[in-house]
Amino acid sequence: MTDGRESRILPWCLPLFILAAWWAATALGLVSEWLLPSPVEVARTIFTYMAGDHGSAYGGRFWGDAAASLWRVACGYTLAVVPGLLLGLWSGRSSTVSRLLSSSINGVKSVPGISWLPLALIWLGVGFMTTVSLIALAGFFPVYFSAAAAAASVPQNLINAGRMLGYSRPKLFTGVILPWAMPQVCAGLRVALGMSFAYLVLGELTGVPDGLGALIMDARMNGRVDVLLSGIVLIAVLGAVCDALLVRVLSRLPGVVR
Amino acid sequence: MTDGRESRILPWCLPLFILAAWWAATALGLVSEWLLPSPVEVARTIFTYMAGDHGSAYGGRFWGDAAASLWRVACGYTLAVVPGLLLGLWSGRSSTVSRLLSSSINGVKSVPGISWLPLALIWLGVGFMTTVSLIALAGFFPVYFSAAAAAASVPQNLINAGRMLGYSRPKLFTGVILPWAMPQVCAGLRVALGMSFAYLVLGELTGVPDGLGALIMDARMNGRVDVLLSGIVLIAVLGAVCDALLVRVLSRLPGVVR
Amino acid sequence: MKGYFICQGLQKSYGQHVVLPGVDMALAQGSITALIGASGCGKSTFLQLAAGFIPLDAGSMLLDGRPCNGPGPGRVMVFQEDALFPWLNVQENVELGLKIGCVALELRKERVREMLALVGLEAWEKSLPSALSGGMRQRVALARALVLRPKLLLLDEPFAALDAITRARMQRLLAELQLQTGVTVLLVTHDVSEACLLADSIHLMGTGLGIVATWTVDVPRPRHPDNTDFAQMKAEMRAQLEAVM
Amino acid sequence: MKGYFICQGLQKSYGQHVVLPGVDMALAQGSITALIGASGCGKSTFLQLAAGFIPLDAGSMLLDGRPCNGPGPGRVMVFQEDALFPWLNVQENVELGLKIGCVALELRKERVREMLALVGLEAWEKSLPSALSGGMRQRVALARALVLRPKLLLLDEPFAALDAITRARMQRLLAELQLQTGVTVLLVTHDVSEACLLADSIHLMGTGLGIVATWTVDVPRPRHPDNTDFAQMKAEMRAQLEAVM
Amino acid sequence: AEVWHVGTWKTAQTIQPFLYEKYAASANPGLKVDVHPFTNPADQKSALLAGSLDMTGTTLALAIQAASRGEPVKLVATLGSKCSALVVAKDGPIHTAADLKGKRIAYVPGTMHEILLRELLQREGIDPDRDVTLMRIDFFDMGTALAKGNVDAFLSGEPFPTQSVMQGFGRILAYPYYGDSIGTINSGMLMREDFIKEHPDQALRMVAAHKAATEALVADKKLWLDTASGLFGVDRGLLEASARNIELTWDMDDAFMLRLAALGARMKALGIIKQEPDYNKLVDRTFVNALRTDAAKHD
Ligand SMILES: Nc1ncnc2c1ncn2[C@@H]1O[C@H](COP(=O)(O)OP(=O)(O)OP(=O)(O)O)[C@@H](O)[C@H]1O
Ligand SMILES: Nc1ncnc2c1ncn2[C@@H]1O[C@H](COP(=O)(O)OP(=O)(O)OP(=O)(O)O)[C@@H](O)[C@H]1O
Ligand SMILES: [Mg+2]
Ligand SMILES: [Mg+2]
Repeated sequence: MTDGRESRILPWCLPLFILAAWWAATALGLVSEWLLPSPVEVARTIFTYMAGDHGSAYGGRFWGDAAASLWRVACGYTLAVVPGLLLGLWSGRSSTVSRLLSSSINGVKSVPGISWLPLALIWLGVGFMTTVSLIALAGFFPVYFSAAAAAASVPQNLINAGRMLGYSRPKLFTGVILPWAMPQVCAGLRVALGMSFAYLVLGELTGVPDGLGALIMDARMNGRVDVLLSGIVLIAVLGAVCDALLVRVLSRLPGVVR
Repeated sequence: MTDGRESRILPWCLPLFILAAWWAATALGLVSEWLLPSPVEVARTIFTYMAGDHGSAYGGRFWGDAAASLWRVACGYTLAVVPGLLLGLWSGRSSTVSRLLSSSINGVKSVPGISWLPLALIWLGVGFMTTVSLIALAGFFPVYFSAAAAAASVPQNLINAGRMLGYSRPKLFTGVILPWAMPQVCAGLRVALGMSFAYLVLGELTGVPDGLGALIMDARMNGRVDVLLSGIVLIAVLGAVCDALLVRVLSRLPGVVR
Repeated sequence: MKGYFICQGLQKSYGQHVVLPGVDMALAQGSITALIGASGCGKSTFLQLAAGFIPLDAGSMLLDGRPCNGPGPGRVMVFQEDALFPWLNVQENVELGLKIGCVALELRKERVREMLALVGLEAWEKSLPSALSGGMRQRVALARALVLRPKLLLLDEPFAALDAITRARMQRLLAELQLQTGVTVLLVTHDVSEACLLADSIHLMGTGLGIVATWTVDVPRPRHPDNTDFAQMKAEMRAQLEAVM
Repeated sequence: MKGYFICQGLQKSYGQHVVLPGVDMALAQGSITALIGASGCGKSTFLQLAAGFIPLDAGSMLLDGRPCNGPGPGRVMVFQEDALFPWLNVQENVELGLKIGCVALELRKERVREMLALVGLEAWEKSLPSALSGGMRQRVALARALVLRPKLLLLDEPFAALDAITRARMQRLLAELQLQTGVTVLLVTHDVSEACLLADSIHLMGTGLGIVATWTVDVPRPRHPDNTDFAQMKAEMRAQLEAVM
Repeated sequence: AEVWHVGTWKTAQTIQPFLYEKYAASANPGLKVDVHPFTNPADQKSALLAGSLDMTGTTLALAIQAASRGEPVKLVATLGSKCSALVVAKDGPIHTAADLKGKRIAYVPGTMHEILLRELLQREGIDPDRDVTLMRIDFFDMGTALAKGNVDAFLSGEPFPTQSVMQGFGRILAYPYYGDSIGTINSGMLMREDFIKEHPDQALRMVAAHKAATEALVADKKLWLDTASGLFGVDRGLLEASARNIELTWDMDDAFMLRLAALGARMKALGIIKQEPDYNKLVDRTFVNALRTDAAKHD
């Protein structure tokens, strides 16, 4: 009993301690407001940003920004997942495909994502396209590698069992390989979603008027540390919520619960 | 035999094809020079950058840039690895520590790395400190999670065997838990190194006079797409070389080869 | 040769390494045949050839008088590790082959229920394989094979992973099911007691040599594991096994 | 009670679930004692108590007249899965216990070499466990245990994962080693034949009941697995096992 | 030996810090100047306050913004003036400022160009936050964005407006400066309050170097353009063409003070700052005054 309670309290100790230290540091004037605004100030900014009226600088912008960001993430994520899944499963089952792709994909993978930004700006222009392609690029790799590894790991006996029960070769893909790969693919999909949010901010670094990444960059250029911190908190929360939703959706797919 | 040769040739087909297409597109004037310079041009730029004399704009800058970047990566990586390893192994073996840290670490993890950049600029200024802390932050998570997972997965029988053979509790850590965790920790270390290079570019985005990330920013500012591409190629190569070196070093550590 | 399932001159090599040099075997309809042999001698390879999972280098196979190639629902296999689909529940696993074979819904539900009753798992229809014990999973695998009413049942060390008591129960179950369905069974095992307990005839395979010895067991079933008639035969088999190793 | 290793009233529960209700056992010096019982009856738990890996709820243990608690090199265990350190080679694995025990370099090299010769692995000194077969790994685990010259050797189904032939070899090896070193052995197994083949006395454990029956085997060693003297005893054991399941 | 950390942009109009080492070497033996390149004034100010920089170029608009928030910064010299231009697509539909309504315009927050853009739009009766879409784009990406049609107009500093004209996709719609009240003032040099307090001597030498570099470049236009083209790898012809719209400065006279105050008043009217700062506190003229009288004495 006590153990159960302890296990519920413990995880909150450190965050609460940090929050208290933060609050104390600002309340006692140990750090100046423009370096680190007080938690109360940040909370107020978040409130204004979410529920304030449209008169003030950031008032009520949240819903529009969140919608814009989520739409970009959704598009980029889809563009990452579909080819990542198809190519991954395919190269997991065919050593020709896997050899054909390996060096190219590993080469592209070892380029730090952010250095694509300037190229994307030149080739695709600023805004939606660039953001979406950066997200797609970043999300592709976890999906591809997890799908390839999973597809390559299907036990030969399961394949044999499928053939014995009458599956044709194409049907083996949907009947045996895909369901087998699901748990690992799901893990890859979650990692890819995290990546998508990371690259969202990158894609919104420049040339988009709305979105949470744009908020953070606006705050950076206007020196509003409270807005900056609000943006960070909100994007982390949004990312966590999306992850939770993804987990829920994935857990309903056939093949995940075993 | 033929299969062996094929397997050596196949991985190069796609890259060579892309290179050829790139070359053809520029040679035939299908894309303008300022959108995509020819591969020959890029190769020449790389050569100038590496071996050119110091008179020209980028001539011979490579070695200084690479040294600066590598030093930053080395420092940040060390700062990521040491606490990541210690905290990870500890929280893998103690549910109290793991519970204490879990919510904080997951919270920080769900903040996209790049949104720390403006905060780091404000708190730490530009250059070394910011770059190093971004790298350290990014590299921490893969090391921490892999170490924690590995330490938590030590089979009880191995622990029992260690105790039976006479290990004291502290000695169990270095004698059983750490060697057991090595392969997974190595995987984490490699992921962390990749992350480090990605965040290197981020840290050198602004206010840094040298480094490969700074080169990319300079190129961007001056619209030199050839320099941009050179920078991307070189940073990918540098990352791959460091990864190969890391793999070599790690493969000599006790506990890795099994 | 005479028999229900006939192999003639089955050859299989991996690269330079000859696993089966040309194996002949004939199984009588409704019999249980055991195949024993040292680890790595080619028992599984033989079974996979028979099931059509890997192509023959040379030789021919006849099932019920007709040549057979490639996998098909006439010959089904139960693997050493169960090879159930972990994402399908017991009922779905057993049903899958019928579904692929386009058996009508009503009929296949009926047959699945029947078969699950036979292996004593009516109550576990909706469970996933992960919720079952090793022995229960093996029974599901058996049910999945038998529900297809195969002509030939191929068993690859199906009880090796089980503890002694569950193993004895499964052996009894196999004998009963064989009696009820009259299926022809080829059983690979490394346990000479198991072979004596279940089989009508026993073939011993030597590494790279094919079948090197054959015994016929005439004891009526149900047999008892400690039946003294077996002692002599077992000793012979053990000696032969050591000899060809 | 008399004996070399004596347990009195060993009790162990997990939460509400009583695994061992109070077990008494006495092992004669230099004897092999087998412990059989259904899966989950508490055999491994008993062995882990004896090895000192988990704390007692109640009861006491005497080894060679002295009470013992916690793990120590006097009582060593060979686990069902080998539990070798995969990052150490054969020689290092066997040497580790002596190294921790601060045995001088010369002496311990000597003893390791001797022990590896005894289990027939001199040629594999430098191999990692991953390069060995299951039977070879089990032999290393045995060597690692015996090199410490323990007073009590605890074996937890050490041969369950092996195929029949390797298993028979390992059983013979154990009997030989026991003869040479005179160690006192407690062997957990679920195979009644194995118990008859190796043990001087056999205890049967019932789930939640502790020891429910004991047999003494007076047949001189080396024994033969199909020895007809055992048939009666085995039948009794099987009946008892079914009864308490 | 001393090391100065100075921040600036890599553009011709903000080139002086790159030449400090050359022109201050005689007065500061063994001097090393670390020049940190930036792309926006906010990062420069962050770096200055965090202590990475001793002095940094900044826009006057950002200096006023920072001071109005009470951040401890001091303007110690000017850096340049003019250099803004409003560019639209060459064959596009925008012919007067009024046509900008409903269009997408690229800008960099915290620059003078932003203030000028807001002022221009307001004069045309266009609400900058509602009637147009302001897109935050780094100034060196603006040309590409315009050429690709991602934006309809941009307001930035040279040489990018000239470049877009020379490359054939842009057209200069206006050089949107204020009238006499504010004039063409654009950028200045910023220091931390505590740095000046602790190192008044070094601060003076830094401003002196700034003055020396500025005067040398103003006196010799060829030297200026050659240096800029060599340092930044920019086409010489382009620099020459854009040089008309650039002025390098260092001094802060009384007229400058009035213009700065006028700028601050406009910024408040535009809603960019909540309250005007104390300009006498923001601007520290002791160094320029000392250097000016110095020069007078020598004359
Ligand atoms: N795909 C393969 N490629 C190459 N060699 C193979 C392949 N499959 C099996 N072999 C070889 O064929 C031989 C026979 O293997 P097989 O699996 O049939 O043995 P087995 O009699 O079933 O042994 P066990 O009792 O251990 O299951 C072995 O030497 C093995 O190494
Ligand atoms: N750490 C534990 N926590 C809770 N219950 C446990 C734990 N370890 C064992 N048990 C329970 O104790 C009982 C006995 O387990 P034990 O492993 O001793 O059985 P066993 O006789 O060795 O079985 P097997 O033959 O399958 O190895 C089982 O019911 C098991 O569920
Ligand atoms: Mg086999
Ligand atoms: Mg057990």
